[in-house]
Amino acid sequence: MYNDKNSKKIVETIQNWARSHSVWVLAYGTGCGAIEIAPTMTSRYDAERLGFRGAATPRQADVMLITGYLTVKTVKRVVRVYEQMQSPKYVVGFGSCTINGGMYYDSYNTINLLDRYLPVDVYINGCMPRPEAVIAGLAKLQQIIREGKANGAEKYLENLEWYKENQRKIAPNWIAKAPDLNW
Amino acid sequence: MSFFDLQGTLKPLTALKQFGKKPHTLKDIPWKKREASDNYRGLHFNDIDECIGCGNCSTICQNAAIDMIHLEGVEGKKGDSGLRPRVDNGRCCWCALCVEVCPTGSLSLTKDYIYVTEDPDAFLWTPGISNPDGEERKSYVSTHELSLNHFNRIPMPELEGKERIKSFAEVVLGYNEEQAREEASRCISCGICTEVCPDHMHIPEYINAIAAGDDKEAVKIIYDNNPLPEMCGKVCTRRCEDVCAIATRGDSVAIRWLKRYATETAATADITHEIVNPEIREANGKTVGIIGAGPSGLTAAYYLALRGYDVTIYEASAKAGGATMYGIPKYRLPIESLEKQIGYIQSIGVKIKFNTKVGKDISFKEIYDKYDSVFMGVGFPDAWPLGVDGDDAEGSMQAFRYLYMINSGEKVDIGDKVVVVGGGNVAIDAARVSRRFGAEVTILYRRRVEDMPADWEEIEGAEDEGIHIIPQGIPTKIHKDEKGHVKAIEYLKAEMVADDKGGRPRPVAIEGSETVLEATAVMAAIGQMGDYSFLPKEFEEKITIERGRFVVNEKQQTGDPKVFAGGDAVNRTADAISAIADGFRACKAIDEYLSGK
Amino acid sequence: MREKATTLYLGPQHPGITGNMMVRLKVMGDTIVSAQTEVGYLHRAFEKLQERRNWLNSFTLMCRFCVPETDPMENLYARAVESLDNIEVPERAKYIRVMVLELARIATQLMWYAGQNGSLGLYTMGQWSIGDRDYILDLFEQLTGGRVYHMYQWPGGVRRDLPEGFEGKVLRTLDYLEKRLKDYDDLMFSNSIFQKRTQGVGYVPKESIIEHGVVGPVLRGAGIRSDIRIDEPYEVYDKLDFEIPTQEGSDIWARALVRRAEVHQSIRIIRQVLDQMPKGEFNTSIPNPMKWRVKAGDTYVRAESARGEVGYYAVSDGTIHPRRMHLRGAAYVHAITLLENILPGQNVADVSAIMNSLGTCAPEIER
Amino acid sequence: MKEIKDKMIAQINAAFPEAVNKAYDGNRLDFTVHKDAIPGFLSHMKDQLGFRHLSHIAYVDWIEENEFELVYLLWSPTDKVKLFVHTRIDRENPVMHNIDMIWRQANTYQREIKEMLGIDFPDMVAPDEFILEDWDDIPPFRRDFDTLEYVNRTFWHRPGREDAQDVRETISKRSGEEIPDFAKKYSR
Repeated sequence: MYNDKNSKKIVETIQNWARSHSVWVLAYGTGCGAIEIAPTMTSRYDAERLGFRGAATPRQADVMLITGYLTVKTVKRVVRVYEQMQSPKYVVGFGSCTINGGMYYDSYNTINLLDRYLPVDVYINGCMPRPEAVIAGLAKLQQIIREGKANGAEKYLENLEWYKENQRKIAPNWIAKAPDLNW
Repeated sequence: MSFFDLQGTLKPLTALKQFGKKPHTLKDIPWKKREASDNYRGLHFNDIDECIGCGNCSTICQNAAIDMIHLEGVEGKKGDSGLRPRVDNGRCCWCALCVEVCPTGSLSLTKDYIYVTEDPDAFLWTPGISNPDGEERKSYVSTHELSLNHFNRIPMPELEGKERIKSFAEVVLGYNEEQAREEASRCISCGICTEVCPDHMHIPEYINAIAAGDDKEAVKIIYDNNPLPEMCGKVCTRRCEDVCAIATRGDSVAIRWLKRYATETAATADITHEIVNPEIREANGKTVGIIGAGPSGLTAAYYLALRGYDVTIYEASAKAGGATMYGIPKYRLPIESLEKQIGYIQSIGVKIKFNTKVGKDISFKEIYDKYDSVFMGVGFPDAWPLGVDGDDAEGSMQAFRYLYMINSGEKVDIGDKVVVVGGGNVAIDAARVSRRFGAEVTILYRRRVEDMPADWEEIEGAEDEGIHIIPQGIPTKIHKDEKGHVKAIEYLKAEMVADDKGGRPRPVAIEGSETVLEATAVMAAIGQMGDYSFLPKEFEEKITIERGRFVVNEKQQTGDPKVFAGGDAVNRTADAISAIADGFRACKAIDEYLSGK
Repeated sequence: MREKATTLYLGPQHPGITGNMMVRLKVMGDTIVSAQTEVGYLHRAFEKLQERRNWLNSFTLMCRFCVPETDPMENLYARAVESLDNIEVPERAKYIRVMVLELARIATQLMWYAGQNGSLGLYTMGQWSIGDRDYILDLFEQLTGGRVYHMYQWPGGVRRDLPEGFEGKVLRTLDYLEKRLKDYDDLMFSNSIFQKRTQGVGYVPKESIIEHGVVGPVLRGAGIRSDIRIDEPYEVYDKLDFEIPTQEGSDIWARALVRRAEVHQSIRIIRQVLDQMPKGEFNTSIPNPMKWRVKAGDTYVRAESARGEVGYYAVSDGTIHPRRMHLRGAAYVHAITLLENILPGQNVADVSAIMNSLGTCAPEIER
Repeated sequence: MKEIKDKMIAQINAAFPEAVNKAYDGNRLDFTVHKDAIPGFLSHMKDQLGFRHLSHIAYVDWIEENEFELVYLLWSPTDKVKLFVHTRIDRENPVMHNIDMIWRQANTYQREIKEMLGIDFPDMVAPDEFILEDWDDIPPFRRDFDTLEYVNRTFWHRPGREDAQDVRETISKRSGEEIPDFAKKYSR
């Protein structure tokens, strides 16, 4: 029944619509921006009314917020956590640091370009983005989920070798020790 | 505590009283933008027309977020680098330091803060282009008071007006070390000034060296393309200061005084030699003859000598320096200072033949034949006469000649009431010199005081010394007494009439407003002119003269490829720094010409 | 049969951990046998970066040291540079700084209210206190132009004067907060579950206090009246009247009471500051930042943050770049040796609450 | 304050004649001590003179003098005096005495110093890694470690900004000014 093209499309549309209204955010504050997640999620801004709520573990989560800079040590954990998450999964980059290194562009311990290590669906401008901007970013994420364009996870699988190579460049020992995509 | 604590169980339940209250949730988000506060630090905005592209924002940015880029439709001009900032929002931290240091105040931050996209390459933000409507949403701005730029110049210590007129002691006392460091620290090192300097001196570099406490390095940098820097430090027309980035909202950096400070640390010719430590190339056997030891001739000579040429200067007067020696009063440029610099130039092997007037003591042809190349820096030795009735009276003279005579140590009888006609620096100089000889001095000028071409500092200095300025006065006649001596000067009052062609307003004499001013001497300071009688007829074809000046190409070369010219006799600006620039350019061209490159 | 110890990793991705860090626990059943803190997930090498910046623009990094409470760090940097270069700060600027510091202290304690209760399962408190904290952030936004990263106190004073009508807004917010604090008391301190989960838990023995260099509310919760604001008064704290609350229990409960009392004291301080604040300049001019050479020397300044003593050691070698900047964070000692020392014997379920009560702030530890 | 400080200086000088005092205003006491004397000096300060609180151990790399400097920052809660204890360590042979039996939290500070500067504390018990993980370059807080160079080598910068121009260069090119090499270090 699902096999013909049209009904597949209809099912996908309904799926995407449903997904966009129930986005569970992984509770992992990787950097500065995590401080604005608390107001975003609580009474004043209340992102839950849009369908965003916290999830304690990667298995339950749909979206990972990279809240700012990532140190080399964290990148490894983030990659691991990302790979533990189940598709469909999305990544949102917060602020300058994820785009081009931000304030820490010359720090030996923070990566500059997040999209070299993980597929990023939406970037939010700011250092750090305030809750209104965070919500705008999440709304944008919902929009692209609905449009079926939030396909970061597929991109990751397609270009796995390239991502792995980049990850290996900053963490030679660690990635070698770790089994790929098999957490 | 018992197992069941009644109060501890019930009290928390009072939280239920919140039930049914209106929540404080901002429900409009994200459908409506929430207005940020009045000084919110959001996305950048830049007023493209006001910005001069100094790049100070780019320098202060600790995140290397700001690039200076070329924008379509923005062209560089004097006082504008033609570049505009572009912010990488993948670097910016919205600290707004770029706003705080912007000298023009064109850069600001706005209330906008939402920018969301899937494309990581779309975060390059050209303020003012990316948000043309940002003007209305400006929030974090830097006002004159809040700016981190220091808009007020360190005042230059000067002699009091009353003290000054007693002697020819230098009026400007110069910065001390602390003042110089502080003044140098105001500079933002943009380098916009270097473009308008005729000689393109390395201004940001030497000011930075002064700020860093490396005065000797500063002197060395200055001597890279100016062999008479102390003279420039005292009397330069300093067009650099007109375009100073700081001057857009405040006083320009005292570039001239800082140069003066740096060069004064080289107290003698020997010390100068030691500090500059010039690299003199081995003699290459080629010779260059230079006519006139003015700034252009000395400059060409100095740099040619450094390049290994055998240089000889022919000078008509007893001292070198040309107009800077004879045209500038000693309270502005002490003779020792100039002699020190010329002594240094001589010390590297430049030969100067004094009291040798070309055309009289030696013919131009002889020089032309003797040397591999010739440079003419002959200047404007003559001055225009006033050209009114009674101009031939005794005591009516040209201000330029007067200064020449005073500077050569001659005595000139000017009586006790002097009227100087003109509004340029020569007029002010003559007036202030006369004042030092005890005369009461009046300056008569055709236009308004603000139209005077003289430096405003000079005008102020003259007024401090008790010199009276009569603006809008057109001299018509000089009255003579029975001995043929000047008795008075008659002038018409003038009104300013706007020029139809868009030029500056013209003075038009008012009929019947004749006024007579008593005078014992009248000095005309209405311009100088050249004397080219030394040039034999046979050269006239090649070395052409147009409107009183030699015609040269961009390399200072005349129609005769062997002959170069510079200084007042060539350029229209007729100041020392232009002459130095001419000499420096000519040196490079002569080097090229003779080495056959 | 002897039970075997199991290793548990608390973090870095864990909803209960305070920031991006990790505690490696060895547990026997529910009881912790040993603990080891692992940090470094947030190391950005600020101090190295500051050596590449100049004296002014390295101040923008300061607020990032500890994200929940940014202002004491800015204050430290400003005071360090001022003491190196002998800059006099106008009186008004000092008052404004104290106001900002105390507002930040309240905001941090409200954040702590949420964290402490969140770790014990009382999520209502988080909805309240973080929502109310936002009103303080609104004040900051109006004053400084930024919500979290204020970049407001800089060498020489503060960047902008108070906006029109700001005092009134502060007072209104304080009134509102005072009303809300009563609700907080009802919900939290009267709550028997909260009492039972905190009393006697996370006990810091007296002998550990000196040995571990314990500071701030943890120290005051053990009955020692020590606070940089009175020990080594900075800005205008010596002109203000306030109390240093202490408690005897040295457990989570005692520290919670200390923090609760501190919020009230901060409100009291801000009221006095607004009352006494003189008119006049709020900033002294500093040299052109690109050519600013600070006099050579070294200095160590300290301030009391909501978590305890923070200190800043600064060295200048007379160039335009700082030679060495070194921050001592309050959590630096609490979250490592002290935590490792007091965790054995505690219940796994309490680790998060204990870390919250010690004022753990991961970005401050590794900088 | 001055009397307290003078009294302390006298006491310290009596107990440690080699310790060099430097005078400062306010509540700052400043001593320079040989590195071998540090454990004894510090425990004397703690037990006899009331400097019970070790606020911090700061460290500076004086690469020009080929030395590391450690600064022990002590605080006396009773007398409200802060004490700076400076000591220098040879950069070629960076070994220092452990003091974590005097103050336990010194263990943390020393772990950081060991990792960031490469100073060894032979009798300190602590895990090898502290903040960094798998670090294979020279200790990063040494002055000769160039962080930007490391970043360029290890990470990427986002392309697209290559059209940036230098203001000074643009102007000098336009006007034909030739800036000599020795002057360039003073350009901004």
